Parts: sequence; structure tokens; C-alpha cells
Amino acid sequence: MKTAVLQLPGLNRDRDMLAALTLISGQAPQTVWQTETSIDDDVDLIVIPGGFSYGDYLRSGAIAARMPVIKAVIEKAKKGTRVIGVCNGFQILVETGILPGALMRNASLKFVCRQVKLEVATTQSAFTEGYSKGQVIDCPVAHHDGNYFADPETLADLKDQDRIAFRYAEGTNPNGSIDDIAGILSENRNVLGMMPHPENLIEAAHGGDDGRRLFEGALNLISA
Amino acid sequence: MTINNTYPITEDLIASHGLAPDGYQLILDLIGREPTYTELGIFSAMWNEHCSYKSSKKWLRTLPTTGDRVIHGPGENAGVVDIGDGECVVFKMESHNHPSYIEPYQGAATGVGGILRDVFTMGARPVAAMNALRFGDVSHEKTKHLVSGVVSGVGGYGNSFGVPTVGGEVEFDARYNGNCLVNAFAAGIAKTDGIFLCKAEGVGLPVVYLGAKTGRDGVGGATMASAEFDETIDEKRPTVQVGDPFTEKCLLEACLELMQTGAVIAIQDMGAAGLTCSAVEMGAQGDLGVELYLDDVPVREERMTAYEMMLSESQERMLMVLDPSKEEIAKEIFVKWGLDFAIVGKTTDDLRFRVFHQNEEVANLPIKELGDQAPEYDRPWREPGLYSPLPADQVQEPEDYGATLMSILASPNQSSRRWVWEQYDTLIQGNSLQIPGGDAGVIRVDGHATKALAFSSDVTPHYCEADAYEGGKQAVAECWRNITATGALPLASTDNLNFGNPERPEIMGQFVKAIEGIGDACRALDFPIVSGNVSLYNETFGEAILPTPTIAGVGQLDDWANMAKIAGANEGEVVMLIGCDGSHLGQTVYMRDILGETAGPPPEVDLTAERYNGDFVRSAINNGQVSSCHDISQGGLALALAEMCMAGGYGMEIDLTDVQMPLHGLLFGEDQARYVVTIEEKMAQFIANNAADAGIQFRVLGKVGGDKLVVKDVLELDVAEMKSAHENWFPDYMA
Amino acid sequence: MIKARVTVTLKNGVLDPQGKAIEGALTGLGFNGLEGVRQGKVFDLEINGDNKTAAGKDIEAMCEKLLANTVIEDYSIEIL
Amino acid sequence: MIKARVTVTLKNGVLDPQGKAIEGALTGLGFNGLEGVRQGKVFDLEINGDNKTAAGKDIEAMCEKLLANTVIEDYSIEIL
Ligand SMILES: Nc1ncnc2c1ncn2[C@@H]1O[C@H](COP(=O)(O)OP(=O)(O)O)[C@@H](O)[C@H]1O
Ligand SMILES: [Mg+2]
Repeated sequence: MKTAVLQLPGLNRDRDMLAALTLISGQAPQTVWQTETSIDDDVDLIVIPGGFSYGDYLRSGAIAARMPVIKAVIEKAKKGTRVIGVCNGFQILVETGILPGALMRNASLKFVCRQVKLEVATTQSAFTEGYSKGQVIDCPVAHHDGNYFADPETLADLKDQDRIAFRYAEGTNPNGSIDDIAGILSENRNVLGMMPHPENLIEAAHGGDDGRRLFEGALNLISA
Repeated sequence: MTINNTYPITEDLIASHGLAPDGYQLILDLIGREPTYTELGIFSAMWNEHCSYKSSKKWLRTLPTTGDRVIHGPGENAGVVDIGDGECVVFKMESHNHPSYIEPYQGAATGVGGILRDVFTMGARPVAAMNALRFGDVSHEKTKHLVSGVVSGVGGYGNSFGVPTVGGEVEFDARYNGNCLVNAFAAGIAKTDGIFLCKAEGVGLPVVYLGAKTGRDGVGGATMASAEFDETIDEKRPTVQVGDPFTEKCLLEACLELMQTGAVIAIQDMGAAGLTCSAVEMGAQGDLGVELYLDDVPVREERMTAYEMMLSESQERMLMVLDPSKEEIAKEIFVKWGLDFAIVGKTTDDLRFRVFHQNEEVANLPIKELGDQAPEYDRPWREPGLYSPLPADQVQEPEDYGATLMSILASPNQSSRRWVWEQYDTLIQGNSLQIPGGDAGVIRVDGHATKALAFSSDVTPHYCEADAYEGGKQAVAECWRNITATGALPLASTDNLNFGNPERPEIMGQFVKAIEGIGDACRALDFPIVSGNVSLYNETFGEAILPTPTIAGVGQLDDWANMAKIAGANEGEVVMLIGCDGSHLGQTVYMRDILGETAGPPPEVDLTAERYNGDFVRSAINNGQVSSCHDISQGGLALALAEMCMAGGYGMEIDLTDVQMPLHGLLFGEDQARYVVTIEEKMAQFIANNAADAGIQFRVLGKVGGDKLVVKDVLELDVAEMKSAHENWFPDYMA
Repeated sequence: MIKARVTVTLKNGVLDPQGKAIEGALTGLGFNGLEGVRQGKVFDLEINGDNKTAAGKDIEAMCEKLLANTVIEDYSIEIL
Repeated sequence: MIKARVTVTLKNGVLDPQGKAIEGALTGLGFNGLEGVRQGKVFDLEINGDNKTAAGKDIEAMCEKLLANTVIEDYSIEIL
């Protein structure tokens, strides 16, 4: 599968993501700069990594979401290309509207970097099929604005349509997210947005590899 | 503050620029006329304590700065040390004490920004950061506000820039009530043949301004850093600089990209005294003159005068000498990253520093003299008095050892710093092998299968106060020991010497003796100082801070598969002490926080034992014989054991019943050169034999197991209870 | 030159962690009687020209497109 | 019940990276003629009671103590 990683000024976990995808897929992803207006047809997985695009000034992800390259991503996503937005990537996707809700300042008002536990809330997506439903995995978080908010109707939709991908396991919600939501799927289930950083937990040096299955699923590397 | 260049030079003006009469006379002698207003500003910026090191130079020269691995020592933006395979580590530490006291968030943030710039100016990509923080007493009205602002400022900048924070220190003491300390460290990795220096080469080459626009921020900031605080503090407020980590991240990427093209001949970041300092240093180091045309400097405020532009400390800016044939390529890169790029001057062969503004020459000064003829002082100093020895049996024993240990591990200074470091991104870049909470932070070297670097920052100010020489030694030794405790070989160090007013002989005496101790320890431990920073005048209303010579060091692990952590022991393993039995209680946490006294001398560092014990522990770790390791520092053996239990989530059964020494000395003594290791049972005898053969003192203390820390017949504490007390102090205090 | 101020506030019903924390902090400082604190943003804009109607339209578009996240925020515009 | 709005803006000359980035983004979106954007904060307060003078004094104290960082920010108070 061909993958692409977006590079916007201020994103800073792009190197982590490139390293992770290279390690897992055996080949280096393509990088796509902010000014590109289209993404190659043969790209099957687009990743928007974490960081502070445009300083996260105004609102996290707000300025990035208005960049031409993001329009190209959304077009491809609508046609079925897989997209993962991690942390700032999630914030950007939410700002575009392809994922619903908003990511607000952490309830503690503080940046938080720590390992949390995630409960896999659905296995009905390429990203989560490698786990079992209800499985609890380790995953680090590192963010200032990860407090997911959605109005009651949106929340009900997410639940009814089984679009909550990950929840913070009991007692580990680091940011006050509504319903402990850590990651959600788009309507057509090919876009995943999540605050935690699976790319920082994929090999022995990271002290665990619970994040690996997510990418293996997205890359069709899981044999049935 | 819009004063033009014809403003008359009065005695008051000279004094307000921090120039003593002898300093001003030197200026007159040098240029043979009265300086212009702008020139006076330039001299004051170049010759203040912060930039010229006029009180400290004489003593800094005595430090060991060379070694097999040292590529560039002090004098460059940061020190450069070989780590093999054609790569090097570039690092430095710098203070931002005064700005952080005035505006904690921005002061700390710009401190982090400045040190990161020092590192990437040299061509290195930053890979690790640390921050050593000291605040006033926890009950002081300003303390919480400063802690919260400084910590979020450090995090706000470093997290957004994208460098993992892997270590640091936080300490409270009433002596920092009016003057907190914020010492920021950064390290980067570069190709050994891709290091960039600030020395300009070639005549007639363009001098290029890069990065953010110039505003009036921090005009006079470096002068402020060299002045004592007093009631006029409020008036000094407008000099606050605001950090923009986003611009700095773009500047990093643009600089590294540009350096690849071969366009950069010399580069210098604009730190203290911005444009002035960077331009003069480039010229003076390269034996060249420099001309600057201020009308071409990108500004973000109207009607800025030459004086203001030359002294502005706006952040996220660089100055560069460019290969003219690559101008277009260079410009393209900067435009791509959304940064300003302007040719603002050129190099000349006349050794003059000439500045033009609105068709007027506002400064014309001899560049070499400006750069290195600052007055140098041999300030009078007085050897501080020393305490006489204090044997443990003359120190009161605790009634309840368990309660005493509990109270130490939940005290302001010994409790967990998790509340602080969880606000820092410790994982970014994906190479963190050890995050804060252990002895040293460790990161993998990108693109290398087994190599890793370890970082630690240390000093025990109360030791330095009681005996500056021993305290200086101890700061170096503890840093070296913390690095060693991971299995890394300490390579080199950087210092940040925070002291009071050097014009007072007793303060100058602390400074001199601390440097002597640092030098002796660095020599004995092969741990040269390759960069550093001096921060003097840390006083409020005549009360100085505790002498605080912070030492930060870097070590190398050839194979991180054999690395030790504070946690990692297994049930049934043997707990062993490497080093002597404890007995020294002078200036310890027990003495100060439990008995409420500051009696006795600090522990003496036997540098030979330090080296032998450390080399022994390191080789045992590297041979895979040790499952966990922790050095013994403040709080003594008892706290070290407790910290290991809390980190690992297991208990220990310790038996000291056959040791014929005062128990409080054994448990709370802060004797140096000591480690606790845990070893598989079948390996324990082997290690003991090795130690005996090598003449290393050691003691088998007991075993790992259960869920309590038990010292037979002395104390029994539940690990979970210890942990919650240890973890809760900080969040409860800040709540 | 036209000067304008855009004020962006959270919609009713949207949780405001910052406002809540500030309320707590103010109460902690001894200010009693606080019934609520909500935090918002202002943007002070300077725009070339002197056509206030056109500027107003532009600013409205800026709000819709960038300055406000209309999922959670309301905005108001004041031409000065 | 007294309602008040506190507006906190950066002092002149203090760098405003946020405003700068927003200005750049708006220009990128095709809004021309922007001469400057500065970002500030608003706090909407609700206070028990009906003594506006006392409330005004209280709010001023809140600004000095918490709401504004007077080292780099100015504030203004409007009782609604
Ligand atoms: N400001 C800080 N930033 C990051 N880590 C910190 C900070 N302060 C303390 N730490 C971490 O907390 C741990 C304990 O600190 P300290 O007691 O000073 O260690 P030691 O006694 O081993 O030198 C260390 O891992 C240290 O790096
Ligand atoms: Mg230690």
C-alpha cells in the first residue's frame, strides 16, 4: 500500500509517524507539503500527524484545516481513501467538519503527556480490526486540547452508528472528553481521528507495541 | 522610548547603562571621543556582565575544557562532543532567571527558545531538553504563581517546538523568594563535518537577517540580567519578550535545510543584545569588519530608532553570512517557511563595526575591541568559613524511622515531580528510552540501532552554601553519577553558574571556590566543561540566592539493550549497596527538613572513590549483570530504596542489624559515590567477588519482594502508601 | 483605514473548562458571589479602505471561514 | 444579578504571534487589505447582587490579580 504523510509548518510528530510507518510497512511514505493541491491517485492511506500546525494559534488545527492540501485530503477521504489524523491531525479533521464535534482545552487546562489505557470500542474499521472489542491497550497521549465535545445529537449518532473507535479506559481520561472519547470514525468508516499517539508505542524501545496493530490494520497487513 | 542618536551623554545615562566610570573611561580611550547614544547602547550591551563575563572570565579559564571527545569547547554557541560514527552531540545550558521572575510564562518560554536556537544555529537538530528550576519557599506568596507560569512556559515552548524534555530539577528554598532560577538545557545531534560556527570569513559578503521581525521587546534586557532587583522592578517591565515557538520551529527547519545547500558561511543566533552581539561576534571572531544598514532590517513596530534596533531582544532571529552565489536558493527556503529574509549588511576588511540608519552613520566602532576588550575584573574575594566536622552520633536520632522516611518522601523537595514533567512532552521524536522520574533521561540516537545518549542536571545548593568547593565538586559528581546509573559513559558537561552579587567579596568567594571544585571534579572524572553560562546579581534587597552552580551532562550508551533503570528489579533479587556505609549527616535533608537545622559540613566527595565505584557499576550494567540501579543522593539510602520500590511497584526486605554504626547515619547519611543495584541471586556472589577484588566497598542489603519496604527492626512501610504520599504532594500543593 | 472588533464566545451549553477554572480561581482568591465566568476571544482588525459595508461583509466571511468555529462558537462584529 | 464583560488585549509593542498567524491565514484565504490582527480575550462575568459600583471595583481587582497579566496586557471593563 502506498502511504502519504502530510507536512505542514509547525507539525512536529511527522518524523515519529514517518519512522513508524517505515518500520511497519517496510517502505518510506511519501511526504506531502502544505502547498500541494492534490494527492497522488495511488495513495491508499494518508496520515496527518501530530504537532502544532501554525502554532495552533487561534484554535488547534483551525488554520491548517483551511489549507489547500487539506481540501485534497477530504476529497480523497470522501472517495474512500483511508485517513488517520493523530492529535493535531484529529483536531484538523474536526475543524474541516469531516469528523464531527470539537476538541477543546483539557479540563485541567494543562498540557498532559502520559501513558493512558484505551478501550477498543469497535472493531468495525480497518484501523481497529486487529484488536478485539473491549480490549484495553496502552497508548501515550501528549496534548493541550484533547477534550472532545459533541452536542447530544452528534453523540447519539456516533454511538448509534458505532463510530467511537477508542475510549479512555476507566480512570485514565486525561482531558475531560465527553463519554471518555479518545478517537472516532467518519460516517464511511475510513477516516479515523484520535488524540493518543499509537506511533509512539510500536517497538521494544518504546516499552510496548500496542499501537502497532492499528497501522497494520490500516495498511492491510493483518492476515485474516 | 524613542530617543534619537544625538541625545546627550550624561553621567546618569552612563550609569543607567551599567557602565562604571572605569568602563566608560576605557570607551573614551578606545574611540578617542564621546560615544553617540547608539554607541553607548552598543557598548553597554557588549560589556555588561551577561555578554562579557567581566567578573568571571578569569576563573572560567581555569576549567578543564578539552578531552578526546571534545570537538568545540566554550566560545561557540554550544559545546560539541564526538559520539562516533561521524556524529556529534551539541549542547549547552543557559539561565533566564530575571525574565522568568518578572513574567514567568514568557520568561521561561523564551529561555527554552534561546537555548534551542543556540543548538540548532550550529547545525544540530535538537533531540533533548532539560530544565533546572528553583523557587522560593512553598509558603511564599509568589511561589505557586511562579511555578505554574514557569512550568507552563517551559512546556508551552518545548512541546510546540517538538523536543522531548527528558530531565531537570525543581527545588524550593526561601533564599529564592525574590529571585527564582530557570536554567534551560538543550542538546542536538549533528554530523561532525556539518557543524556551523559564528566566525565570518570573506570580505564583501552579504550579512543576512533571518527569522522573525524586530520589535522593541527586551530593549536593554541583557543589561537587566546584570542588575540586582530593587523597587524599580516595575519600571523594567516593558522589556518582556514574547516567545513564538511556531516561528522557531520554522526557523529550525529552514536553517537545517539551508545549511544542507552549502550557502551558509557563518551563522549566529540573536540572543542577548540581539543584532549588536551577533554582528560583532561574527566580525570579531573572523577578523573582519561589519557594516549594517538598519533601514533594511525587518521591523514590526513603527519609528524604531537605531538604538532600539541594535538592542532589541526580539526572539526567533538569526544573522548569517551568505555565499552570494546561493542567495536565491537561500531566499526560497526562507520564503517557503514563511520567514523574513533580508540582506542587512556586509563584511568588510577595516575591522570597524559601522551602523547606518536613515542616511546617517550612527555607530563606528573598533570591532575587535568591542568584542573582546571589555573590562576584565579580578574582583576581591574572601574564602568562606567552613563548618567543623559533625559525627553522626552527635546528631539527634529520629524516634520513628518509618514516619521520618514518610515525611521526607512527601516533603516539598523530595516528593515526585510528576506534576511538572507530565506537562512536558517527554516522548516526541519517538526515541525516549527513559523519561523523567529516574536518574537520567535517555534517548536513542536516530538512525542507529544500539546507540543512546543520557542526560542529567544536578546541584545541591545547600552543600555549596556550606562549602562552595565541596559543593562544586558534588554537583559534578552527582551529575556524573546519575548518568553512570543508567550504564552510560559520561562524556562532557555544561555549567550554569547562578550566584549573587560578585561585587561582594563573600559572594565572589563562593564563586571562586565553586569553580575550583567543579574544575577538580571534572578533571578527576574526565568530564570536561564544553559550554556554559554565568548568571550573577541574583539578589533581592541585598539577600543573595543560595550559590547554585548547576551542572548538566551528557553520557553515551553504546548499546541501550544493556541499560539500567531505577525500576526493573524482579522478586527475589539481591539488593546491594555499592560504596561505603552512610554516616554523614551534615547539611543533609534529614538535618534540614527533619531536625530543622543547618549544621555541619556537606559530605565530602572522594573523587577517586567516585570514579572507581562509578566505573564498577557501569561495567556491571553494560555486562547485563544488573537489573536496576539508582544512585544515592539527597535523602540517603532510605530515600533511594524507597524511590526504587515506588518506581518498580515492589517491596524490599533490608537487614542492617549487623552493622555497628548509628542507624540514622546509615539510612539518611548523604555520603557520596554510592549506588543501590539489584542483581539476580545467582549473579550476586559473582558481583560481590568482583567488587572485593577491585577494592570497591559494598554491602548486601537484602532482597526484593513483597509489597512493603522493610528495614528489619527499624521500619516497615507499605509501598502503595509511600507512592501516594510521594506523588500527591505536588498536585495538592498546586491545587 | 477601518478598525473592527470581532468577539467570539462559546455557545450556550458548550462546556467552558477555562471559564470554570477561572471562576474557581477567583472564588479561591476571595471573590464571592460569582455566578459564572465564560471565556471568549476578541480580534482587533485593521483593514485598508473606508467602505464600511464591504468591510463588514468581509469580516463576516472571515468569521464563518476561520475566526469562529461555528460548531461551538458564536461571533459578533463591531465596526469602530 | 450584574453582568459584565472584561476585555483583555496585548499592550502595544508586545509581540502577538497568534494575531500574526491569523493575519497570514486570512490573507491566504484571499482576504486582502488586512493591515493587522491582534488577538485578545474576553471574560463574561455574572455576579450576584445589584451594586454596580462595588461590582466594578471587584472586577478591577480580579483583573489586576488574575484576569489580565498586567506585565504585557491591558484590560477594560464594561458593566452591561
Ligand atoms: N523540571 C523538571 N523537568 C523534568 N524533569 C524533572 C524536573 N524536575 C525533576 N525532574 C525529574 O524528576 C526526577 C527526580 O529529580 P531529582 O530528585 O532532582 O533527581 P536526582 O536526585 O536523581 O538528581 C529526575 O528524573 C528528574 O529528571
Ligand atoms: Mg539520581
